[in-house]
Amino acid sequence: MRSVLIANRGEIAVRVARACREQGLTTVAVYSEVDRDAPHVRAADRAVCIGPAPARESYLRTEALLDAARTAGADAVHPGYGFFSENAAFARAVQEAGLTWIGPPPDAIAIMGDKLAARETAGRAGVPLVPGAEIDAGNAKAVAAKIGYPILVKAAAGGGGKGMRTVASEAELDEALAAAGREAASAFADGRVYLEKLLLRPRHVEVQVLGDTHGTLVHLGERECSVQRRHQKVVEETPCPVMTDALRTRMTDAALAAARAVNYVSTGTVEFLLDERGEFYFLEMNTRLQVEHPVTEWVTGIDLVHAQLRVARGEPLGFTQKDVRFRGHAIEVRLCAEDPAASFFPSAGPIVALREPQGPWVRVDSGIAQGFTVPVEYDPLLSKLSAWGEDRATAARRLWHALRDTAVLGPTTNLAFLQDVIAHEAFLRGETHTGFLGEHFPAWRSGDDDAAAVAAAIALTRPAASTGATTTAAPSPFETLGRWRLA
Amino acid sequence: MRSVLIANRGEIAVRVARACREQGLTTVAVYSEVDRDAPHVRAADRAVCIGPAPARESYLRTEALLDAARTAGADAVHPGYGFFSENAAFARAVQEAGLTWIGPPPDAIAIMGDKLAARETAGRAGVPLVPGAEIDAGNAKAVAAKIGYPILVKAAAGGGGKGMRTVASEAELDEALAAAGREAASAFADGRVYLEKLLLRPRHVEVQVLGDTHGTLVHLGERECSVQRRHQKVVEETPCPVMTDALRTRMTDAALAAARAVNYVSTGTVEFLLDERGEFYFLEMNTRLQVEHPVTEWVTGIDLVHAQLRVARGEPLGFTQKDVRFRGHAIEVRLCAEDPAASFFPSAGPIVALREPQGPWVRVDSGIAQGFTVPVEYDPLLSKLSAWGEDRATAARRLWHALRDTAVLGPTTNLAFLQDVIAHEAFLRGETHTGFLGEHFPAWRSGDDDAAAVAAAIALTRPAASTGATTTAAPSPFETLGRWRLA
Amino acid sequence: METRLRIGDRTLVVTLDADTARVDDRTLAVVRPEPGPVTTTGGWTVEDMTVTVDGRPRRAVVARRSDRVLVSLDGRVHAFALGDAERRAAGGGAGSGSVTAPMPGKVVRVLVAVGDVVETGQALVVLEAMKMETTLAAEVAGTVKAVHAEAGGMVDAGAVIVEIA
Amino acid sequence: METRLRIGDRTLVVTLDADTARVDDRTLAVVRPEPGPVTTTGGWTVEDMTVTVDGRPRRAVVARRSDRVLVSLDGRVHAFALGDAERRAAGGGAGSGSVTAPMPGKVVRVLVAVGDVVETGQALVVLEAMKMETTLAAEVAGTVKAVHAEAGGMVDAGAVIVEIA
Repeated sequence: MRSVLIANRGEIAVRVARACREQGLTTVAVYSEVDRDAPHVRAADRAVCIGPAPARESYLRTEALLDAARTAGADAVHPGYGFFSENAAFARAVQEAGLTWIGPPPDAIAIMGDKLAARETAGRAGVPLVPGAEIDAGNAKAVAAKIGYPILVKAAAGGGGKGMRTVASEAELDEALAAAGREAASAFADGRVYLEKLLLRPRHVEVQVLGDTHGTLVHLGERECSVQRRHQKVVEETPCPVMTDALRTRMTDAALAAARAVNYVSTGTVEFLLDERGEFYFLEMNTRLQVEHPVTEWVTGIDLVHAQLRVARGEPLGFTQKDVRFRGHAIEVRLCAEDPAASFFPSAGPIVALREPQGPWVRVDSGIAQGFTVPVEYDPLLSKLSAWGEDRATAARRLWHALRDTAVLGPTTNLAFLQDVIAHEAFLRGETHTGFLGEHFPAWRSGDDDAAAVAAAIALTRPAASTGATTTAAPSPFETLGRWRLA
Repeated sequence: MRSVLIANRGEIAVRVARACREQGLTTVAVYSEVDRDAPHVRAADRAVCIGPAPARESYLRTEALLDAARTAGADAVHPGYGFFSENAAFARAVQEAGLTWIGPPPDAIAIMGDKLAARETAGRAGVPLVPGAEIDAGNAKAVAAKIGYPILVKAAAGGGGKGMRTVASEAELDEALAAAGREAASAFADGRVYLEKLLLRPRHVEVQVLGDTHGTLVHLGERECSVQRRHQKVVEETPCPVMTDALRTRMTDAALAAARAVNYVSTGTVEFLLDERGEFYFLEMNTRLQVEHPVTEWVTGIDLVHAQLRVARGEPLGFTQKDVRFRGHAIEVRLCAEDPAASFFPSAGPIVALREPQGPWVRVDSGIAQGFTVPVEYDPLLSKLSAWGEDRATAARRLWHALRDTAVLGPTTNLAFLQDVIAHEAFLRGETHTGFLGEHFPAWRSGDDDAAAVAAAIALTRPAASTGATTTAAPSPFETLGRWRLA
Repeated sequence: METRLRIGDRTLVVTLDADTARVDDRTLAVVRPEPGPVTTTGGWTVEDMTVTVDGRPRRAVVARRSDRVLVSLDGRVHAFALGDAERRAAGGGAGSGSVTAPMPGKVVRVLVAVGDVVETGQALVVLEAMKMETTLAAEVAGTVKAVHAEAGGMVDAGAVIVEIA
Repeated sequence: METRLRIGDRTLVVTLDADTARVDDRTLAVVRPEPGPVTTTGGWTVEDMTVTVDGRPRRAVVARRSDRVLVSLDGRVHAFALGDAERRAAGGGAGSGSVTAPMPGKVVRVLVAVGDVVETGQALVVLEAMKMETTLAAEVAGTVKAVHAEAGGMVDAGAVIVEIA
């Protein structure tokens, strides 16, 4: 393995490129026409344009990706997350092209990628399941009634909250089925959906597993990702604030059993819902690197992408379960181009200004740069900000300050919302569940009148002397404000 | 303790401000007239101008600092490193003004700050000493002859390589004594010097200690800082590549004995020279936070500034020696405004462009910003870049790539030199000693003709279309290059 | 001189003097910043400024365009518009009968037709943007006068999609 | 068009064409970058550019002033000057009898006087800058014709301190 094609974009493509170069591997970026100037292109040694902006015409075109690998001389493919990362057919196509697939075995992807087969497999391995069932044309209402409302409509091929809908009563079922099906078809080219019982106030807790091709399979502890909006994770952390040693043993045992049931290799995540009584239920297994992997890296000191590369080369992990040690607490937030004060409507357009935080135990996984135009075609995730601390309170405070040091001008982002979420007293008490945002932030506003007044004063203030910058444009009202005029 | 005045500038003042705010403390920055726009001013909640550029008229004026504390309502003072950090009189003045001194007891500073008293104290505590002696007017040659050349002239009040000179033979002694005395007088207001035997090819290895006011005193392992130029550390790492468990036990025991001999509290560093036979000798004790403290923070997960604040408030450390665990390897380099191709002559002036690296396990402690003018009056240290890895090779490669991601345009820096140092095969083999740079980099040049050709092509290339930026200045030759002219 | 700045649905009246700023009835002491690097990108001019307000240095990133200013302060963005421009921009905003696309996207479904009587909050159009479906709802009750979208089509940001009167 | 760029003591002859650059006798394929943000600071114009050279995207930060260009590429700065400007700047450089202060500093000691005969490498003046003492040495052998510094005084960057002929 000498050259890795990274079949992705944004922050994860940058992060994978960094790991590759640290192992002496050259990297090949692929990009659509709107991503020509994207940071992930700059992070690579080679870059190949694979098509127009829509993902189906670029990042989701198998032939274009394999052609790019051939053209640029790549001998391995890393899928990142999203796009083709959980597509068994793509993984097989990569292998059939004679390239190394940096990920789990295609068969494991196929089984766990079909949510129904995954439930069955996990169930057979003794992992507790949420009550739920398949549906076919016509029996949805009957099945839903049997499970009992509220229920969840989920995409059979899904993940990441796409193609998922909550249904409180039968009246909402038809529209939810249609919407979830459409989203699933668009995101995964597979519109099948199924139903699941909706648990009340559960926590989303997941276990990171990592295996090599020599029979070693370990867990790297859990992550709690309960703070979600429409099944999109917003805040992730490890450890789970209510975790006990006994519960962790049971949950990680269950995760390893599920992974072993599909002969798992590479990085994977087994997701559970944890209810208020301490019972947990299998949700799904993500057969890829997870967006939120940095928090696990913070507390374990294990570089998950380095590990993926080693495993893909056929090397042993080099450590066993007893070598895995956990230290402190880490929290991550997802900075997205969306307006939390307007139903989280996605935003896009040029990044006019970007200031990213730095300092001890603060990590930025960024997929944007000043001057880059956030395209409308992809996920609104701009970057991930994470912080580590000796304890949860320190990590939360550190991350909060790092967010306050951040500036993104251009697209509207959830930056201020994220600050308010991780500073909320219920969050600081660790009282998180999947309905956390709906309960505590039903209608968020960035409501700081004092700051707005200060900002208004700053908006009209110009530096004391000329900056040497002039423009040929007609003077704007901000340049002709009486004595504040630019000298 | 509610508000901390940070009696320093540059990256360390920024780093201390971050730790303070994470503990809910407000911060007061002080600045000289040329530092008005410095990052450390922006990092604080309040800022007070304390005088003109020369340090003696600003950062080294006790009354100005205490006035600033009073004016801004600070009830504690953190000295950073350098300036007043090892000045017992200043520490006492802070305490007498009713403020909390965030540092070791003034008596410990006084004893360890006098290198002769420090040698005596360490010797009595059973710590091995380098052969050396005091001198007075007239007996220098005799004393030097008795110790045997080569010798080292050192400032009695010194630290950080200032007021220090190597003397190979008697012919050089007079000039070295004069130069060292002048530098010492200028830096520490105390021109006394003494002589020490110069060991051959020793490693500089130091032990971090940390104590509270409740009798707990622990070590946080060692750091190796052998890669030095004129006794200024350039690269620092932990662990020391040749450290063994037995040696670490002996060395840390010695360090704790030296610290205990002066009833040490807060952070301190006991420096040793380690010779090729594995024998080590006491060099000095630095009674402050060390520049290179981040590498210790990387491997121990202990925030040294947070610990200083807690200890200063009278709180117990909350952990003991057995709780201190070491993980992986960390390396730090010091980015300085100096020209390694021209005798490391210091550089200064405006930072025209600055791009700092980010990513997993990379840390930047920066004291500069684009547009800030590096003053000629202070240390050339601009920022510190450090990286952690599971092992030394990973840390070194990660840091090397981080340095390649960095851009500083304006003052000449040692950035490229640092890359070449940590990529040198002798460094990668861990074969470091205090003469490393003299041996391997006697006359460094950034000699990459291929890169220069590419850079030349880029220098004349302009973007494909107008950038929207225009200036009123006459067109420069770069704007009138035929078809490459800016549209 | 008095300037009216609109932010969201509020208007702030700001008067700047040599060393003070009055914002509505609050007076702030302001120390003007030193000039720093100025970045121009896509019609915007961006400055990092440290403005001392009431004795406290405030670090802000300020982006200006002809009729708008964005101020990032302590991790929050304050988006200001000068009077008229904002009123124009807000024409399709809160409480309006003109329902506009907040960003470019694909029309997934149109749920109403010309002549339909709609209630406030009623779903009108389903848009897909950045892989997420979002429903545009009526902000006023009334009768649909025009529909400028069809399923499968694309709409630009700010385009009026449905008109209600 | 041919441009001569001086870097250190070398001169590179660069010829740019629509999609190639010849540097001395080497030909590079160059894909011009998209325009990005432009920052102006203290007379410099700064651009982040991704220039594809021989198929490889190279990320550079380029700062331009009237007669100079600084290019940061892979963590190394290449400082170019256009012919004449560089020759002027280099007047007191390598092998010259005019010894100049490389940066502003304080004169600690003057070790020679007018009329002294000096050898190449002989110490002439001790300067203190950024807390460090540095010795300026003769780059040529000869006789000291003038000394423009005195102990305790300040010198500016580029100021001629000692002249040797």
